[in-house]
Amino acid sequence: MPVQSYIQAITAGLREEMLRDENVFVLGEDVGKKGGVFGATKGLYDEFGEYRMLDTPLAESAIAGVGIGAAMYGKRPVAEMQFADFIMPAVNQIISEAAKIRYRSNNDWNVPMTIRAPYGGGVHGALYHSQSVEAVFANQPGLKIVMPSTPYDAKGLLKASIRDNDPVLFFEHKRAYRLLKAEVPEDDYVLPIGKADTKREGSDVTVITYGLAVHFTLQAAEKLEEEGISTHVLDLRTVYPLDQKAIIKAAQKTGKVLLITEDNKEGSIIGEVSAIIAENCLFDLDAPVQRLAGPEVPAMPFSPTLEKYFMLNPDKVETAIRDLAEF
Amino acid sequence: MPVQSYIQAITAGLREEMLRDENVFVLGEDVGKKGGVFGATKGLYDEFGEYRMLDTPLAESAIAGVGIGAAMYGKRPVAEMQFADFIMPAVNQIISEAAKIRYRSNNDWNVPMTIRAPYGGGVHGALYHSQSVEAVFANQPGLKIVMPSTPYDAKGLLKASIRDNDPVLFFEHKRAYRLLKAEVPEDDYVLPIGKADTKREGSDVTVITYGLAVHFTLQAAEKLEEEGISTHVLDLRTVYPLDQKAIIKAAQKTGKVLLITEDNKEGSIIGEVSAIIAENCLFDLDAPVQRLAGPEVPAMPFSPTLEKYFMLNPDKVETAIRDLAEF
Amino acid sequence: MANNRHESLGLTDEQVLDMYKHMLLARKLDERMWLLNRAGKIPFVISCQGQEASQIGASFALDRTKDYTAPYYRDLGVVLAFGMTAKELMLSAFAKAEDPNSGGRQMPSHFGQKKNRILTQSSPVTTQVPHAVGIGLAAKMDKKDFVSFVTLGEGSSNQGDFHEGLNFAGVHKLPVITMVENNKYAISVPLDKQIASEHVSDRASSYGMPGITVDGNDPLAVYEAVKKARERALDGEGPSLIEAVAYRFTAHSSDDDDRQYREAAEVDEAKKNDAILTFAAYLKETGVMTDEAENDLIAEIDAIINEATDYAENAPYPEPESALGYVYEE
Amino acid sequence: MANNRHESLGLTDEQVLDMYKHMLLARKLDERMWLLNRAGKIPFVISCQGQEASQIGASFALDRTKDYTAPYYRDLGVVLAFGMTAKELMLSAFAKAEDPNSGGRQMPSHFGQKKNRILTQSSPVTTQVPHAVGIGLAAKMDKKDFVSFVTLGEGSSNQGDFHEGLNFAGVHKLPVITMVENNKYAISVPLDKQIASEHVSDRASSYGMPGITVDGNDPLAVYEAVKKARERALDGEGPSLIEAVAYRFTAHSSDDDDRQYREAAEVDEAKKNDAILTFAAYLKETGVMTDEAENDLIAEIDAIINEATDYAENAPYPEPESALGYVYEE
Ligand SMILES: Cc1ncc(C[n+]2csc(CCOP(=O)(O)OP(=O)(O)O)c2C)c(N)n1
Ligand SMILES: Cc1ncc(C[n+]2csc(CCOP(=O)(O)OP(=O)(O)O)c2C)c(N)n1
Ligand SMILES: [Mg+2]
Ligand SMILES: [Mg+2]
Repeated sequence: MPVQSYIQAITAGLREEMLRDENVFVLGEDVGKKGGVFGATKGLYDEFGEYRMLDTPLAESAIAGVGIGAAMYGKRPVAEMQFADFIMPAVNQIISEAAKIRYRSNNDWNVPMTIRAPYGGGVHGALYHSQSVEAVFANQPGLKIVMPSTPYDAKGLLKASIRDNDPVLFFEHKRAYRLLKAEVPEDDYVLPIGKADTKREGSDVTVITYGLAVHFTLQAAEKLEEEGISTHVLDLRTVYPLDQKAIIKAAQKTGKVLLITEDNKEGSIIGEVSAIIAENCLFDLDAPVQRLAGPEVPAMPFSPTLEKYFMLNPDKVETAIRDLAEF
Repeated sequence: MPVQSYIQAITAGLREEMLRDENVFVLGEDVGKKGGVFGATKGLYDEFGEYRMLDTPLAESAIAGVGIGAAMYGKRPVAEMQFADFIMPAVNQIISEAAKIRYRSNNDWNVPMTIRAPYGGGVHGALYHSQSVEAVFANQPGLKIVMPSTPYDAKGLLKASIRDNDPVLFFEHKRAYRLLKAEVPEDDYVLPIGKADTKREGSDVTVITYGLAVHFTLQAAEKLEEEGISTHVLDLRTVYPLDQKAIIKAAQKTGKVLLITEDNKEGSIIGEVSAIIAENCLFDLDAPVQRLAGPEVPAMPFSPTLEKYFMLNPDKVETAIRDLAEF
Repeated sequence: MANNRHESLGLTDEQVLDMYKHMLLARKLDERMWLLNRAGKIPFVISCQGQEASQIGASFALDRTKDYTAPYYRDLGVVLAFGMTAKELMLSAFAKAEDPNSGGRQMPSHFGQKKNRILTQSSPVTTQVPHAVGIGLAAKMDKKDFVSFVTLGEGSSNQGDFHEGLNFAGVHKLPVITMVENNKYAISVPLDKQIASEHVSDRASSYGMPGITVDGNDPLAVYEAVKKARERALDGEGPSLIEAVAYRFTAHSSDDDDRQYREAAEVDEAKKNDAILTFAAYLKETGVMTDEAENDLIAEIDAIINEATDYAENAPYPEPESALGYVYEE
Repeated sequence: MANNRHESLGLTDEQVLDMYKHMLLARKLDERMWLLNRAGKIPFVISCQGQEASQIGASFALDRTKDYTAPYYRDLGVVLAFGMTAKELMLSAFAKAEDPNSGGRQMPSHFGQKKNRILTQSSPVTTQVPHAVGIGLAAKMDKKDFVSFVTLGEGSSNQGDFHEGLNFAGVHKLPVITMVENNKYAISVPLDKQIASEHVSDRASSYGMPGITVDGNDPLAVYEAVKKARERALDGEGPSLIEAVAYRFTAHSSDDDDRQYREAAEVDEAKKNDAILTFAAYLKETGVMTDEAENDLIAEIDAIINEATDYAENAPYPEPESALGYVYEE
């Protein structure tokens, strides 16, 4: 199996789906000739032509809204938001329209659209090129939110998202793009949306997290193993709607749960995870459910001292796991 | 003290602030000559004139964005979104701009703006005139979200919001407008933003909730009192950022906690409340933290059978409290 | 005999009579809904009254067997012309399970019916514009010979989605026809507090497309404008913007009281140009419709509406638990 | 001696020399930032190069002691003209605590400085347009005699906020001047894939305001257009839209490689109209600037930039914990 970076896996997944189904097309800013500001669509403009790799005017509400229209017709658009932070002008189209079209039409119409967007910090992107925006959408039935943590997951989940008959928000960690490399099968495979994945078996502390934080957690877990602390790691993969069964099982496994997000804490995805545990596993817990998250500030600041202070990293994860293990 | 309806209390609060400070002005759709589609600004156009009760073009992003500009200048705009559901086109201005302006400018600029919007269901408003939208914004440091449950609170909190030097989202339950009537002082008073309020003392079950659900809960609590079940009711009042201290204290008081929202459950405000309790009160709990919420569907449907099925009511609250009391 | 205008537009007598029939059906259905609302039988009405000529004139210029439409809430005329029946509309007004628009999930006049290529509509205004552009994009990508027809009110043309959608269509020369139904008010706010230019159609030049303002009370004028726009679109020349100027005869909706913000005299004045009257007069003057035919038509329409009302009133509501279905693919 | 154009615009020799000085300072600062970036000393640059004439021409037509400005990220020239210093800009480039724009919290070129009435700017494009309209609204409400000046790129003019903001200003005749700096590209996407009309200024008629396209390489032409717009605004005649056409000389930013989407020859061709060269030539031809004066100016600017760089490089970063401050009023 060839080794691919996270972004290469995404490009490969996109390309395979475009070859498989001619209704699949990409629209977004700079996705065509330039191949995307991160290069996620590199080479695909030459291969598939202008109308399947469409450079749109600079207008996110139109990118989402035109995608919705094309999807209602029967196309399978993959809309790219250049940065997750810039999805905000499209919120009305996503929440009021994409999420509600199947329901409001009583199953007459549907929106098989994927919206890809790079999220996350640690890349000197400052307030508006670092945000985790999933919580804005994680209360909207009709939407699915997928956030892969590895190259393998990224490809398999992207392909599943494109084939899904409902709208999927697909958030890719931009620091993972080139940082993470792993073996990725060349053959056609899809991974199930809505299912969490155990990334590491362990018996002392359960960490439930997603996205790049999975990588940090696995790094920390490896170090802690040497100290004799065994960490169980559940990767949510789909952060909305959550895989309740897997969460409950993972929490029960060790009785000590640490939830991690790169987002600021209050109102983030992991609050809901904690609530699911509080509802279902109260008597299985040996320690309060802990949360490790960014500070309560609007977004990640730019200056290196400030970014470092805000951003999650393996050391912070390690400390949090150790503290919980020792509880 | 005169008895006022919830909406009369809001009109009175607005008027007092407009008289007190000439920088306060209102902008929105149909707020002027018509006095608002619910009548919240009735009479104020005649009293204050066009430019302090401004009918804007039909464009919510501009309503928020122009308000932000005026606020940065030093005005105190009160922007009205005709229905909370129609705040979605303004999300970019609210999340990317209003919430972040003080932080990103390192305290150089600030946005003393209030955004009022009627939310909530049970008024035959269907999907787009019934939503609870607070969860969309409840992960954005820089914002405050106030959701009053009584006429008294509505007036005191609205006045506090208008005087606040940061942006406040002020969600008014549209069914409360005429349903709730109570004594409201005629003199100038403000209530603290960021503080929850005990609406009823009790010893068996703690209910933590907000908005119209407080009213339903108090009705249910009264009935249950006859059965010998004593309910403690904490009204969040400000749903973001949450009053952690009050939540912890209320949870500890009875050890049995029921969280209630009119919103659908997953990703709603009460998930965060549950997480705070799970973090802080694990060993004080006698039962799992329960949540009563709407079903996981995109929004409240129209047909009376469907609306009734979705909408919260005192009976549903009563049953949930009794179940928990008997746990 | 009056000047026959429809022949020169290529319309037969049968076709213009059919246009009138649709206009009248829309009007009478709408009137019935108000009666039902005032009688407490249906909770909400939002009207087409005053805009039927625009809606029917436009629809008849389209190919209603293949074009797509993204209507807005006043477009009772458009959806009737595209094949939705009076019965289906009454089922929606009564919020009954059989309502094809939404199974009673949405308020009335939130149209949608896939088999007739009527896109599903929400309440937040103007979101349908980019959707219609997406349909046009699909037509271009797949080299299909249909057009996408989208409508909205003049107030709604101030939303960002109007600008973004029309610009997208303009840049890619998509087969999209946008018709703004300018009825002079957005709820209580008059035209001059909504837009600063004289015509909404002035905006077309921003998007490199032709823009035209037509008399929305004249179904033939609207027909002609939309027909031209459709030919342009099919010739690959791209989108068009049409502004049909009419007047809203009713309050904004059954929840509104328009005496709060406009004079009765203004409404009365506008009603003098009611197309239901003027087009009937035209059809009689041109010998297309006799008094007898008109009476038959009215009787026929009354019967249709009575039957639709009875059926819908007696039809069952959706099962409560059905509220849980169709959030995702099942 | 060449035709003296500035006198007839009411500009003194000192003023045009000062304009040139600001243009050159902007250019040289920008060039230095690229050097610092390529040397690994600052993480990010986004340039004004090619747009200095538009920025300085416009700024000098404003009253920089009372007008407000909502600039966008390329407006190094505008903020210099409004009073931000080279040192302050370098502090921002190095993300140091003393940066007055954001205390190092934002990327460079996210301008903002209350004391100079420069509104704070974010990254999502075009959000500043409604803000500037809000400033204009405040001016009208309080009957103040200042104007609000807002800029953006031509690609950004496709966002809904452009439409909503300009329409609002048009309806209420607010003292707002919008200048679109059309540099032909939005990152990689050329003008004809962004807008379907010939000029961005064609959009003015949508909003009932005058629109004009001027040569953005000619500071005097831009000066003249903005001056007129300002007079109109102060006379209560409302907003104006100005499109200043220039060219982006650099890649979009230090993270971009423009060879992916445009030819070097095209860039070279555009640089022939570089206003730094042509305006210098004009000043010499009209006898305003001697070669010696030019050399002095260059030396003066170099010294300013060196000092600014040294200061900023040695200034402290913000304290890590300071990341927690100023979320709400303290
Ligand atoms: C985004 C949004 N904001 C506000 C509303 C509330 N609203 C419903 S209709 C309407 C006025 C629409 O006016 P116009 O576009 O002229 O259409 P008309 O009703 O006159 O046909 C308003 C403000 C809405 N539906 N959507
Ligand atoms: C809402 C939003 N979407 C996308 C981006 C990413 N982006 C930054 S600059 C830019 C191009 C802007 O082009 P233009 O408006 O022409 O300004 P220029 O950079 O050419 O001066 C894009 C797409 C953004 N900053 N904001
Ligand atoms: Mg209207
Ligand atoms: Mg540009």
